[in-house]
Amino acid sequence: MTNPLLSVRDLRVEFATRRGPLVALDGVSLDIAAGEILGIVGESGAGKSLTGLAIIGLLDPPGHIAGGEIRLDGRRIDNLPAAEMRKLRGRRIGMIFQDPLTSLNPLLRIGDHLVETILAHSALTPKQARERAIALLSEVGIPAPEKRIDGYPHEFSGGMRQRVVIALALCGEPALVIADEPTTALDVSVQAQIIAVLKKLTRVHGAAVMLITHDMGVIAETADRVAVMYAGRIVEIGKVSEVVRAPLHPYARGLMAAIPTLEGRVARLAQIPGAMPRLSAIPRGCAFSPRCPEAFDRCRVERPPLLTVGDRSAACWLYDRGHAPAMTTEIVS
Amino acid sequence: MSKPAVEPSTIESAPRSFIGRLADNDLVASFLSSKITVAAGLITLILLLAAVFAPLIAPTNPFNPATNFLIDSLTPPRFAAGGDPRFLLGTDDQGRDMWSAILYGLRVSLLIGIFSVLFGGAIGITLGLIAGYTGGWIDAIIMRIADVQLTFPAILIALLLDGVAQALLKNSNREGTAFGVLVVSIGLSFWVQYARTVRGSTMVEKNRDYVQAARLVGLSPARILVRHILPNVMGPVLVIATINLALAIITEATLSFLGVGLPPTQPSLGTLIRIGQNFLFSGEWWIVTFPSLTLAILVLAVNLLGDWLRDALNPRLK
Amino acid sequence: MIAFIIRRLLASLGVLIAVGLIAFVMFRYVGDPVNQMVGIETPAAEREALRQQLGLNEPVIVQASRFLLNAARFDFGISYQFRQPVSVMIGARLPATLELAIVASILSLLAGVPLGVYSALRRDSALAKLFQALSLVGISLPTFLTGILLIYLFSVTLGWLPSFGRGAVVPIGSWWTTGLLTMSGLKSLIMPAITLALFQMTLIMRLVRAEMLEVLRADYIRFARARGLSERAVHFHHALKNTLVPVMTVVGLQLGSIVAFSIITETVFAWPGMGQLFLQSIQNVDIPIMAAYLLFIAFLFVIINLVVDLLYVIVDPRLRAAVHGASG
Amino acid sequence: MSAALQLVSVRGLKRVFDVSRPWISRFIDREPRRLLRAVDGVDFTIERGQTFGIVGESGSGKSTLARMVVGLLRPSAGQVLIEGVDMAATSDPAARREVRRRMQMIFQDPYASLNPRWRIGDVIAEPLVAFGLGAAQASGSEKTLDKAGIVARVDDLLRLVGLDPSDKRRYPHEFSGGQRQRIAIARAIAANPDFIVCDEPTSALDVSIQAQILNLMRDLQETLGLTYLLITHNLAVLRHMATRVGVMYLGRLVEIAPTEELFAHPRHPYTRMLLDAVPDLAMSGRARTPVGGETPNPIDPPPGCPFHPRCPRAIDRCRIEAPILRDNVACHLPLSDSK
Amino acid sequence: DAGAKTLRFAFQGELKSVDPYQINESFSLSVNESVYEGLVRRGPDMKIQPCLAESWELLDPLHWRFHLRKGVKFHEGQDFTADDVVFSAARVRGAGSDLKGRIPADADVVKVDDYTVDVILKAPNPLLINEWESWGIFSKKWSEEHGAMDATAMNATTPPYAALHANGTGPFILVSHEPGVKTVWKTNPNWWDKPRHNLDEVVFTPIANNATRVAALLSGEIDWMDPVPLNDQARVNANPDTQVLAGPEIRTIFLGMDQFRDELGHSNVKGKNPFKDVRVRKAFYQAIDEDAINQKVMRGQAAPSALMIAPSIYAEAKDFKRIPFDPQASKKLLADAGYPDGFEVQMDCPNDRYVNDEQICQAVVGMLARVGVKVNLNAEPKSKFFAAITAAGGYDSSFYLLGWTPTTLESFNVFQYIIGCRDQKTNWGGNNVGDYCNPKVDALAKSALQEMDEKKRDDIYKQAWQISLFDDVGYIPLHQQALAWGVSRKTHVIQRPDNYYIFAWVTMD
Ligand SMILES: Nc1ncnc2c1ncn2[C@@H]1O[C@H](COP(=O)(O)OP(=O)(O)OP(=O)(O)O)[C@@H](O)[C@H]1O
Ligand SMILES: Nc1ncnc2c1ncn2[C@@H]1O[C@H](COP(=O)(O)OP(=O)(O)OP(=O)(O)O)[C@@H](O)[C@H]1O
Ligand SMILES: [Mg+2]
Ligand SMILES: [Mg+2]
Repeated sequence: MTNPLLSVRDLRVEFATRRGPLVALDGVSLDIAAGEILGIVGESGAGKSLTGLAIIGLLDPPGHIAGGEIRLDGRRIDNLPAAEMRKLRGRRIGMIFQDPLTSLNPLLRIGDHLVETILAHSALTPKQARERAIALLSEVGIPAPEKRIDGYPHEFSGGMRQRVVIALALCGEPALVIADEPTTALDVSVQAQIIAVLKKLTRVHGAAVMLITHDMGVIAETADRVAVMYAGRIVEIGKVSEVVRAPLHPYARGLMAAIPTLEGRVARLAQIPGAMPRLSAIPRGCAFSPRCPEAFDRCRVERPPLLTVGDRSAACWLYDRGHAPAMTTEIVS
Repeated sequence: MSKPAVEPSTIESAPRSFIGRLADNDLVASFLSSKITVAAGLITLILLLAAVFAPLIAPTNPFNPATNFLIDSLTPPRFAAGGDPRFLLGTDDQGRDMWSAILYGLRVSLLIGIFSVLFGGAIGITLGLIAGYTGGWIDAIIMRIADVQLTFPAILIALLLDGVAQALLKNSNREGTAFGVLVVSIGLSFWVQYARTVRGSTMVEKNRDYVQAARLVGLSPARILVRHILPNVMGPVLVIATINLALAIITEATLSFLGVGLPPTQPSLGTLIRIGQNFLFSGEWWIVTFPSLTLAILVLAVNLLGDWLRDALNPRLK
Repeated sequence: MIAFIIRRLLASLGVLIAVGLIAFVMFRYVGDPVNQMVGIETPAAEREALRQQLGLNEPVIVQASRFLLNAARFDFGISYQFRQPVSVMIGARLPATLELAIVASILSLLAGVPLGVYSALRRDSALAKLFQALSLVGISLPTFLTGILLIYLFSVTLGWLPSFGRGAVVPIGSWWTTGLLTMSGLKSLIMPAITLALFQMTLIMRLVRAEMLEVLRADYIRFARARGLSERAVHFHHALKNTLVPVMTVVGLQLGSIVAFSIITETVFAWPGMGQLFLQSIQNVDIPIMAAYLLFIAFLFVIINLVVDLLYVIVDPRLRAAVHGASG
Repeated sequence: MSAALQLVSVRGLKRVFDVSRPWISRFIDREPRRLLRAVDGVDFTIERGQTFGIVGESGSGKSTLARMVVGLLRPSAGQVLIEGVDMAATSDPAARREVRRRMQMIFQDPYASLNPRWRIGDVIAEPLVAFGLGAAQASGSEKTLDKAGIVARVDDLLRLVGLDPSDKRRYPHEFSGGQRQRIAIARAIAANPDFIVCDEPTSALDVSIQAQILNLMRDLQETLGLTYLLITHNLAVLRHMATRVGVMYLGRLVEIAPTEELFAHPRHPYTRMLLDAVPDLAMSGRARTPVGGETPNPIDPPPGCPFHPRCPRAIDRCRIEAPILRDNVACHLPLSDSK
Repeated sequence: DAGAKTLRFAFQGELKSVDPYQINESFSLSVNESVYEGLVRRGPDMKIQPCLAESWELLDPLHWRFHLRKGVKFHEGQDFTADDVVFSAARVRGAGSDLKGRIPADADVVKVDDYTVDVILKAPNPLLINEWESWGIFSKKWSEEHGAMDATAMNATTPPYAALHANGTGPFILVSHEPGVKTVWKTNPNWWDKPRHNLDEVVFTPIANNATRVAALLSGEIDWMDPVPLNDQARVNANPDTQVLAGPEIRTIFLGMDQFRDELGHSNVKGKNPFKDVRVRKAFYQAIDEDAINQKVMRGQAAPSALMIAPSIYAEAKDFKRIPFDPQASKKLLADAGYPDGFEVQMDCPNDRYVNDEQICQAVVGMLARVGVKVNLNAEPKSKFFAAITAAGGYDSSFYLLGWTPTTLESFNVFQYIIGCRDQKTNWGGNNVGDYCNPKVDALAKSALQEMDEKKRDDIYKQAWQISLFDDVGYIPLHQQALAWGVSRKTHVIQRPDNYYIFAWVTMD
């Protein structure tokens, strides 16, 4: 990956609270190449959405980027003035939110949403914009778009609305689309349809997609690479097939084992004891150490950086050549 | 009994001191974070205390006609030319010490405010809970009654009710009935607001699973409403109550202007202002200025507290 | 849609009847009209005869139903005090009150909405906080005092504005009169309208602010930003529109209380409107006027409610669907 | 399946919601009443100690069914029998209470299922107080309502679900979602029920927490001999937990089968579709076949078999005649037949 | 035109009707007098003058003859004749009239010729024409044309013509009347008398709120208004363009006590009525410091009064002195009467009727408190106040404040309505709320009516006053209240103690 489209380095997001800053993202680094789907998984509150919002510059105060840098096409965008950043939004970076029911303004027609957005990003006439809107709708698989375009959001089902939302994100033909849990609110059968649309997006438009979800299944099926997040940090990042089959980080391993599968009934699911710590009480050292069956002293005092293991990276002292107990290294090989 | 599936919760369990918990409380913290709010809180507290302890603070009892000497009337405040050291803020046309009258008037105004909010709140919350929980035609009837009520603003109710009360309670004196009339009419004009709010929240809460769980163990609707739903719908009610408290005090003043306020022998702040406005042109400025100032400060402070409460209790505005 | 209107009208009719009945029962106790109709020297027998004539000795329910039946034909009887048909009197006073109330509403909207929007968009700015606090000052003094202070300042001290009355009015059509077309009429309107608007303005401003803050946190606003729409489009096309929908109801409901509050404003400014008439009628126990006024207020309220509901339906497509019964 | 083993038996359960507009509007627009058949004739039985799973898409009537089974919602028709007793038909209040005590429910949203104003000790004690079960069952003296007994029992329950007894003085907001679900489970088992209805108990939880809760439920089932009705839209969870499974579509059970069998040989095309739609975590290369269309509007379901518009195998008969559940599958052309 | 002189006049109440017969209320009577003239009128000195009757004579005590003025025309052109007088005499005693008492019901009004009218009485009445200035003459023809035969019957279903339109003979012609809003008159160019005024137009606006009314005067928006609240008089005088015209009015403000019931309706004394004891009444009297009330509450503008009639209309009033203020004596009297610790009683008081009425009552409450009597003040708007204390309300008051203007400008009126023993049938003592009753006083008063000599009549009244107010202390007179008009300095008005507003006497610079 020589020339990533998006490159995030050591991103740190804090919330200013009256008890001092709350570190919500700490040292997040990742790259996405054009045409690639990067999955981000992790438990609720791990910081997945914040990562997406930080990239598109929509963190709500008191949240703010407190360190690190974000580059798009090599240009730094984390410190752009608001007006500049606004120009990027929609045109270079698009974003889709989780809940299709609330992402659309209930008082405006679908067409109004689309035309407004298209006009904001191009020099088209309203009439041309409308034609383009219809084209976009049919592209995301809405039947009879020339009729549906004058409908209101509430007249659409959840799956349809999510397609409209995707169409809206595509209006400015962004190079990067951040999709924050685009299928969570939908039924399994519809989920598959939406995933198909996203995949087509990368194929046809060559866009990069950052797919945020907590569903490993969706990632496994859709993404090229995946980053696993835990308590505001990336604990493992690498090719999906590898991460799913043989996760390196003990958390990722626990996670994979905890997912029940269709393949057969086990007596007990493997479980990770305890719960993710609150942001205000993240332990020193490795954030996962209190729940980690393999933690050793160093884990509790020193924070592991992302260590390269093959063509993957994992933030775990187990993979620090010098200090790892010999036994666990075998897992890697 | 099986082994616990996981070890006991990891939440720190050492009980903290009351002060510690208080400092940690979001509500308290947001209160302390705004200087204006703290000032409003302090002022409200001072005024409340002044009202409660009026008999101890006030040099005279302005409600006792025997202690007001007509000879002393229209004396300017102590610090103004012609002032009398006995009267800090001067006297009114009856020789009443303004300072004492304001302290007692504050007491009356606050009592009216509090009672009418309680009265309106009690009716509104009860009806709102019933309407929201039962739904159907009971709900429809209650809401239609609310519609009728809305067409009678407090002013109209008070004007009408004053006559009714005096006709019905012929033999009790006005000093007694006026208070009741004001509380009832101001309270009546409030209940719809509570009822609508509570009804809305109740309709949301009643479908919450914790209410379903309570129904599963066979609790009666009344018990569910009181023990489970009521505490959870009180947040917005509290906000309305604060703002209504201020509104009630102002409304009482307004009604006093229309001649259905409290009798001049037991004046509220509103009555004092009503009396004082007759001296606007005559140079006896202190008769209207001090009660108005007190009223304005009280209303302002209570409203500011209401504002803060509204923002603080709204999780989405955090 | 028609069904919706009919349903609302039926409910409204119920409200009107209830108001009429309640009002009538209450009048029984407001005082004895006969006392006000004759001088103090009039002997008791004559008073009794008068009472008989007026039907005041009949059971309340008989009186009330007669009143309601007549009211349905817009016949509210003759004012005890003025010996004029109540409908004519109210009709003559109506323009004054409505003009005042509408101008006050517009004033409060014109000031309240922008101030509310501003203090929501710049929530933490000093100016917004100042507006917030200042707006409270407007409601911290009783209306009558504000009115008198205004008069003292602008009429007595500065001599800029008239202190009472409606100024010169010109008739429009056969029964409407307006003060909006003459200089003195406009000047006369300023102070009463401001006095009346002050309270509403505060209310609207705070409401707009609160609603707007809520709306600004909605997902669709965030999504609109994510699409790269300009702040202006986000604030005014998306947020403001959605903010004003709930504000509409409150403003509508408030028009009723504006009319009620105009009792005080009209009294202070000797504004020849219905509020003043009503207050006089209470003092004079002029039951026909009181009853007609209350019914009128109820009617106004009902109409406003209906209009607001219809506006809702027009503005909010979700409701439109519910009303039309379209599914899916 | 002998009757003695049947703890729960549901017969012809229906629930119709009237979602019509007000009568006057309907009258003027000459529009009929609009009825939503949320649950439309469901029959099943559950044997003691088993877990009966119900799966279906959003809006298929799962929650409505669950609420009717526990008695939170009155059925429009049909019966729910607990060991042959129909709670709705029992006039004796004591007997009703006893039936009620024997079944409890665990809800989907751990954030809404606990009263935010109550300490969790009180939350868990509420069924004990309501049913007059003071003393711990070990002491043998039931029906004695003493404070100490309740406290002791609450402590036991907290420990049983993996929490610390000292937690009982805290409020719900101080707990994580998984912990809240444990508390909800503790409340559900407080009155020693036999039967627990679980409406999507883990769908609001993260997978790592889901595993904890599912394990806990299993453990409790083993130690307390509980019977579950487990509702979910997650087939994998069902596969893991259920002994038998019913598949719901638009208010009807379209297929009932023992778990293994259902997953191995789905017979209804809809079941097949659901199975296909599950993302393939094992990355076995199984292609997902996105099915066209979405769940129809339940207010006016398609005529005939409600699934026919989305069914790849639909024949003319499907468009006219609604299949009934025969041989545990409601399809004119069940898959196994064709194979 | 530019030189037109418009008098802008404001009053606290509204003009209910332009038909003077409709309500017996001094404001409406006085204003309507500018349009409708009576057979007689009163001059600035209150003396009766000829008006539409040029002269009259008493043929015998029961027979009055009036010679009518010739050449007088109504505003709409009709000639004024004896027919109009006879018609009006019937109208004023007819249905809907509130002035029925102006002419005894049993008197006959007879046309002698076109310009002579006789009034034949059943009983002598020297005071017959005392109230006749307010009984304006209607045109018979006009009334018939417009169906204004009666002052409106209350239950009329159509609006009465005469309530909105007027056609008199007076100096001003009604231009428009919007009830409760505004009334406009213009000068009658064809008036029979030589106008003293120089006005072209009069505009009347009711301004109920005191502060607004004062402001309107101060800002020069009105030329004349009534009343100026006592508090604001200094301010009005301080203003270079305005002044207060103050003077004692003939209305007397007094306190009454229930001496009728055996147990007071609103008191803590049970089983007896303390006010039946003259010592208690006197104790109340002596507890009240009327001078303080005058100085502080009335700002020195009132005239403390020993009698219930103003000195300006009763020559011998100067011989009477108020019973002195003496709290010690008062306490002693109360103790003697068996109330050493006082008692508790409710006082009813209007709060929008008389000058500073509520404040007077408050002051009284304070003064009585200091002799141990606890008074619960019930101050209410006049509508409610009068509803309770009049006959219709069952004279429901134990202790009250009331004001009375003898419209005949003569003591008899007070004895007839206020002091006389109550008699349902004849309405004698009809406003004697507390029913103070001494037959001796009644006999004296009635005998005065037979007495045609004014001086002798006054002597009879003197005895009656002595008994009722000093021996019996039947009432506690307080003062004649102050009259206070506010006028701009360019407006010259003539103030009469009966508070009549005579537009015809106004000149403007
Ligand atoms: N305004 C805020 N103030 C304080 N903390 C916040 C705020 N917004 C988010 N957080 C915290 O930041 C952390 C990351 O939140 P984020 O929304 O990115 O989680 P997520 O991984 O997207 O979770 P989910 O799967 O629930 O969407 C959470 O612990 C959350 O509590
Ligand atoms: N009280 C009600 N009034 C009207 N319709 C209702 C009511 N409750 C449920 N419904 C409707 O009944 C149908 C079934 O709802 P139910 O909640 O049982 O579905 P579900 O299978 O539990 O869905 P989910 O997976 O979303 O929880 C839905 O179409 C729903 O809209
Ligand atoms: Mg998220
Ligand atoms: Mg459900």
